[in-house]
Amino acid sequence: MVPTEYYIALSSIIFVIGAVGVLTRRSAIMVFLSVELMLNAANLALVAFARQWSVAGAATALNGQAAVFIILAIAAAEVAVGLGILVAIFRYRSSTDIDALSEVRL
Amino acid sequence: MFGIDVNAAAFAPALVLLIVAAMATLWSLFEADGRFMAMLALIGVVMSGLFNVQLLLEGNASGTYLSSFGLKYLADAPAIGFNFVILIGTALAVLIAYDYLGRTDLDHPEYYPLILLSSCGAMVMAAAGDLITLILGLEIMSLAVYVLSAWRQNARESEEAGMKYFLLGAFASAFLIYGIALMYGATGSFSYGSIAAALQADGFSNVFYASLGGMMILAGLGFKVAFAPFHQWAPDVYTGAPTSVTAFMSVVVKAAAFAALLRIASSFFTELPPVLNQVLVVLIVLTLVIGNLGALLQQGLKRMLAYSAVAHAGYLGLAVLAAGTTGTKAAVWYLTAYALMNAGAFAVLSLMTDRNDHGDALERFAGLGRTRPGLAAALSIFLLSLAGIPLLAGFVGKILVFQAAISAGYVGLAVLGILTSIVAVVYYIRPIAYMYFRDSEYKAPEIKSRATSIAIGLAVIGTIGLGIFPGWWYGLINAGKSIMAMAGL
Amino acid sequence: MLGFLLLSAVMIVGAVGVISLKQPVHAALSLVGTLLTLAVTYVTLEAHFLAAVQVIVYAGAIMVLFLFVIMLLNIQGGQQASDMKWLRPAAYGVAVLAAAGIAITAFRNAAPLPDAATINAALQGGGAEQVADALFSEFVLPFQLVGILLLTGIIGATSLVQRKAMTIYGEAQKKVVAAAKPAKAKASVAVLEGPEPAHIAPAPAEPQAQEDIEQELKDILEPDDLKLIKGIGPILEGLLHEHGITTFEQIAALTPEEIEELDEKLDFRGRIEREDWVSQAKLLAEGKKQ
Amino acid sequence: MSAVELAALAPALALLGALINGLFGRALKEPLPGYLASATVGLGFLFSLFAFFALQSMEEPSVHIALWDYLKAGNFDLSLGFTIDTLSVTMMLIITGVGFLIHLYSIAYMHGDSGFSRYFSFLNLFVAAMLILVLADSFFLMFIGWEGVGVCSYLLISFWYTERANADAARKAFITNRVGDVGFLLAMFLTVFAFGTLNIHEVNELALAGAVSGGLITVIGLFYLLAATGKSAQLPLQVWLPDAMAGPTPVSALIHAATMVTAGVYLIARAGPLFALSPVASTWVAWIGALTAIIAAFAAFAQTDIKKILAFSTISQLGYMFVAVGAGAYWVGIFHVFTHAFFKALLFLGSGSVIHALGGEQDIRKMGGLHKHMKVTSFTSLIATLAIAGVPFFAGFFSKDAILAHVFNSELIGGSKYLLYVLLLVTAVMTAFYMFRWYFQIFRGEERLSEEARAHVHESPALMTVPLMILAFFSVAAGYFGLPEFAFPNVFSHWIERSVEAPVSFGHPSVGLEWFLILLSVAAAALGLGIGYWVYAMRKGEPARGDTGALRNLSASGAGFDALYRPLFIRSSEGLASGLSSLDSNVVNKGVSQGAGSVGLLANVVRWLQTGYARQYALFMFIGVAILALVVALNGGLS
Repeated sequence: MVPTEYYIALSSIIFVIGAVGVLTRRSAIMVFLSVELMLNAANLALVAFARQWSVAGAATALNGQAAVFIILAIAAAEVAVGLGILVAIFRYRSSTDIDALSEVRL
Repeated sequence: MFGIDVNAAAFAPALVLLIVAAMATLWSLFEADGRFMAMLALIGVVMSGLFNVQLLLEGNASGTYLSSFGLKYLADAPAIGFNFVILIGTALAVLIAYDYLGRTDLDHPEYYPLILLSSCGAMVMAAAGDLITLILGLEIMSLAVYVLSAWRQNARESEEAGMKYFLLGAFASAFLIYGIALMYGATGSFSYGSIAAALQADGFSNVFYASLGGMMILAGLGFKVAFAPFHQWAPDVYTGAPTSVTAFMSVVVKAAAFAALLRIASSFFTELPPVLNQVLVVLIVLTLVIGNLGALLQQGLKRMLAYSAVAHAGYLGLAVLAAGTTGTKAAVWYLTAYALMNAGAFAVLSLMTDRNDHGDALERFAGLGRTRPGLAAALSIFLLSLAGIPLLAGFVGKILVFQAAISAGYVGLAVLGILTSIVAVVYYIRPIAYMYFRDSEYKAPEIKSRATSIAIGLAVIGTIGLGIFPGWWYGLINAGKSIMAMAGL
Repeated sequence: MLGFLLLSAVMIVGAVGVISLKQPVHAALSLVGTLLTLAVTYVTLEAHFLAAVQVIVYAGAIMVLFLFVIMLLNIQGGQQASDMKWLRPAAYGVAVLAAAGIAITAFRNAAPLPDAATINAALQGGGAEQVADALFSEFVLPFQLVGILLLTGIIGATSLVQRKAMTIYGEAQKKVVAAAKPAKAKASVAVLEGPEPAHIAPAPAEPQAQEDIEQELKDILEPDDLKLIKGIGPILEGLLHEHGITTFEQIAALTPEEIEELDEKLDFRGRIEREDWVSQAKLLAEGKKQ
Repeated sequence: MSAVELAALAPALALLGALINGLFGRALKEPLPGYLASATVGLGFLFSLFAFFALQSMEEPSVHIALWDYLKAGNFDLSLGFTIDTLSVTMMLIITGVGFLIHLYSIAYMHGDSGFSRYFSFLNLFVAAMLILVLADSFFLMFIGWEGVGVCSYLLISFWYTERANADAARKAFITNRVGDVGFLLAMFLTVFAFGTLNIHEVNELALAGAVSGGLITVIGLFYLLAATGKSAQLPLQVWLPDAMAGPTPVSALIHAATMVTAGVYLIARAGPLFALSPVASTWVAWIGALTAIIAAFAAFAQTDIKKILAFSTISQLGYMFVAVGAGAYWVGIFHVFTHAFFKALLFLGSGSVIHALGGEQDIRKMGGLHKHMKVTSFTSLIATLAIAGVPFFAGFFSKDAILAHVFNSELIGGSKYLLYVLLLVTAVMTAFYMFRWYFQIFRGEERLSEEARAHVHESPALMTVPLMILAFFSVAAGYFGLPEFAFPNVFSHWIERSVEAPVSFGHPSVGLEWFLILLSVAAAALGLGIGYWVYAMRKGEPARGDTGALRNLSASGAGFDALYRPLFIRSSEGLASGLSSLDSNVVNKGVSQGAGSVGLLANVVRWLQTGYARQYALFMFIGVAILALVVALNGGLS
């Protein structure tokens, strides 16, 4: 079996790719997709850790997997609201460019 | 059920808010009158407050506090205290919104359900005894506030505020969640108690995971409380959001995030390697400096208050450093005062700006002392209190957090806090000088609102009352031990 | 190990695709690929139920929502030049550092994996029953809170997207109330609205006549298809509705000042005059009567 | 309630007066608010007198009155209470006594002002805050009074706020005072940290019992010193006081003579044992006082504003008091506060009378020869001038001489005391000189009045001159409470030392040397007056000559400190504001790098950080997290 740290390394790569996506994409919807990547990276880490914690018994290990379930729901709720805001803005601006949203400053 | 204790009394205040929010949502399908909904929301807040008072009195009388779901939901002294802060913030925000929404064409029926749900999430966050409950509370609170920030559709800055807040908030949540995953990896647990126990155990070897997890949790919560360098959203969002929403989030979101941070800091932060504390110190220093300097540069009152909110996060950060001892009580006290004076200032502002929330430039406040003496006097009191002038609530709050920091050994930071509070006097005094020592160049708006006046009146009474009799409130939130302390944590 | 590397490679390629593909649809599909790979990875980690949920909920529901919005809004790729050219290299640099930091942390904390028997005994493959056990014991409170979270999400999303119908309904109702009690109309409007700020157009001094109100109500409840006017698409129609303009007659009756005001408010940049909506609307209004 | 405890009512009375005048003042007809306010302060004076006599027959040194438990947080016990002892009663007598006369005088002076009742409300509030300050039993309550005095001075200095300069002066005073307050706050926190209490009496006892190390006491003392320099306008925070002349003249009298500026001296005397245990802190106190005394005296030379000369003389005299308390002679410091209160109030009220008579003229170059028009004012002002100049048999002579003698004999401040002595002696010469100039330029010599003023000039009404006469009496009589100890009975020292027992020892030189020292100070006064007479009376100096030497310019600019501080403190806020309004227009076309100064730089930094781009904010967050991750990766945060 592949040791946990490899999975964590993989998850860290996915996580930072997601973060780079947030930083470099200008379309709001692409940023949302990138955030999804970051959340999934965290899920991957949780699942990997859950296997590692099998030593401490079933309850401890399964808690990690159950947490993934919760985070899935968080991601879904976030997407719903995010897309809501996006649609609301798109109606008036016909654009999803987040760099255009930079009029409030200093 | 599955050996889990469910103690409804512990979460009654949050539950009441949830039920009223659900009722209001249903009601909004039939009856769209905003004022009715506002009254409903107020009733909910008051009922929730009554349950909370009962929790407090019972707890203080018996010396023990309730918990539910196996220490996942704690109704201990800090949680009850924060509940009061949240309720004060919510009540004032609802009173501000009462006429404001109609006046500014924002009166859509989901407004109040969202406010109530957000407060409910904030309470969950303050009461959370484990990281999963924490993140859920945080998301419930945040999602509602994201939407409320973007409430004024087709106004560019409100749209901008909503989107910015959402994007950065989701980004920060991702860090927080990753941190929680790492903390689970280190300790095999999500609950504060077990994490602390695991960290203390002999032969604990996952120091690296634990430190990194702690760091990321700190970063995620640091975003919500607006610690520099995670603060940049705050001025923009506070400026762009409708004023009633700004009043709400500058108080409630901040209180809930600090509640979570304080609980984490008092339960397992101290077990983590010392670098975390050092990082926290750096964040606080940055916050104090940037928040105060930023406020100094502002020409608009709303934006100045936004930056001052960042600066206050720095002062509250001092309490976090002393969370284990007197810090938590100091923070509850400070936030109570902050809720009153800050929401009060925004209430005044909501009567000054036009229907698009424009016109908060200081020039527009010139001569207000003569044209609208009541408003000017109230705003002066709030600003002086924010500046920390004695015998007003803000002063006592500052004294308490400085004292907490010094007794925890952070003398240098306290000195910095005191020094930056001089800078703060400069920018808080400026609007007062405009109101009283300048002749008006613009016609002062003649907006009057009974509900907002009530909010301002309550905030003034609270600010002065707490400033003159601080011992009363401190004694109330001081009695009894926290449930975590009883559990030996 | 080889399988893991393969999966990792696919997953990373998919993730890079998400953040680099120009067309949003492509990026979203790339994300679907990544998520499916992740589901497979879950299987290798003894989390079978989560793998299934990953496919059904994530790759299924959430991604469909994304694709739906992308299609609905017809979001195109193509990036304009950025003001912040330095941001991209900076992001790459920071990302490498962050990934290195996390990965090094992981490897410095490397611990031997429990043997297969232990894992199996604890997780039992991570089936639905096992996860449900955790969800309904240790996670009862979070599970309930998820419900509140989703409720918040629903209310929030609806209130953003489905706003105008409710508003207009509310407005109309207020007017009906005002009309029903003409004697008290002024008072009740005043109570409802509060004193108006000086710069906002004052409420009509006289109570509106019953017919006027009925007409207005009818306008609101029975809108014309404004898209028939050349130049008005679904988005602009929505905007006009938002400002209470729902019928051809209303557009036909616009005065030059009102046009200017609308232009400014809705950012039409002179389209109303350029495309001559007013005469178009006049024609259509006459057509409607016949 | 015993007679002593009556004194605790004085601040309450003043507060009541402030409240009534503040709330209902507009409804009252003009002189009424003034008499009401005067009555509350006058009653306070009566109560203080009762306490004064009751204390004399009492065994115990002080009476403590608990007010209420403000806050108890851990070991941070903030219970509020009053201490009535000889020291606080003395201060109360000064505040309410002189304050009462100033109130009476104000009724005439402020006649017809549209803010008549507002003025008296503020004045009462000011007195109340000051009374709280001196009665406080803890540093915390003292701080509340301390801040209250600051706020009230802000209100009073900007009383005629329609003049932009007045509002600016008020803000300058407020912000400079806040700098000192930082010192107070820090000292307070350190006091709790070190002593576990803020009760002044307990702190003093603990300090004397050796509960706290000397180093910590020195640090605490230095922070209290910073606080004192702010309120008492000492180097380096003296800049606000000359500008504070913007307020109505009676307010200046109140600030300079009876209240506010004496707070610093009072604080150090109150915490005497603390300072007595720290020679370092005491030496600092003395040196700051001496330098302030001589620099301010120098700055007074070239001023032409009738009130500004007095302002600098106040700063200079406060320097004397600082040297006294620095030398450990706490009763002497208070003694000079006591005598100074009378003659300085008299000088200011005299100036007020002159300004009133000339219809607002404040430039001494346009005065002269007023003696024949206003005999009472001139005569009383002469007494005050002689008193401040240190002419024998006037009050100032005794207190000043006591300071000089105690500095010379002090064993607290080490070898530097002789240098300090010389500095003070030189200052005495300078004081006599510029005060002579002040008096002579106004009341004697040729008339240089403008036509307008000449038509207007008249002696002031009785309500103004009677207080002048009373003050003049005390400007002579006050000194006889504290005659030189070696030869005469000294009531004042025994009286104050009942409250302040500090282990400071003074050398006892031979009687001959003592007489010689007295002779020296007489000579200093005579020399100063002599030079003044020679320059102004015989040579008809300055006005005709009008030279503009560099030295004179330096003096005229308040020894250059304003120029130095303006960019530092005062301008910072205004500069930022104006810099920003020009920035605002440029924010749109960004990339404009304008303004090299600190303002532009600061704004540029903030602008660079706060671009409004969400992605850039996210980058900063990401950088923060990456740094955290690397810190952990490298050593796990273990070191």
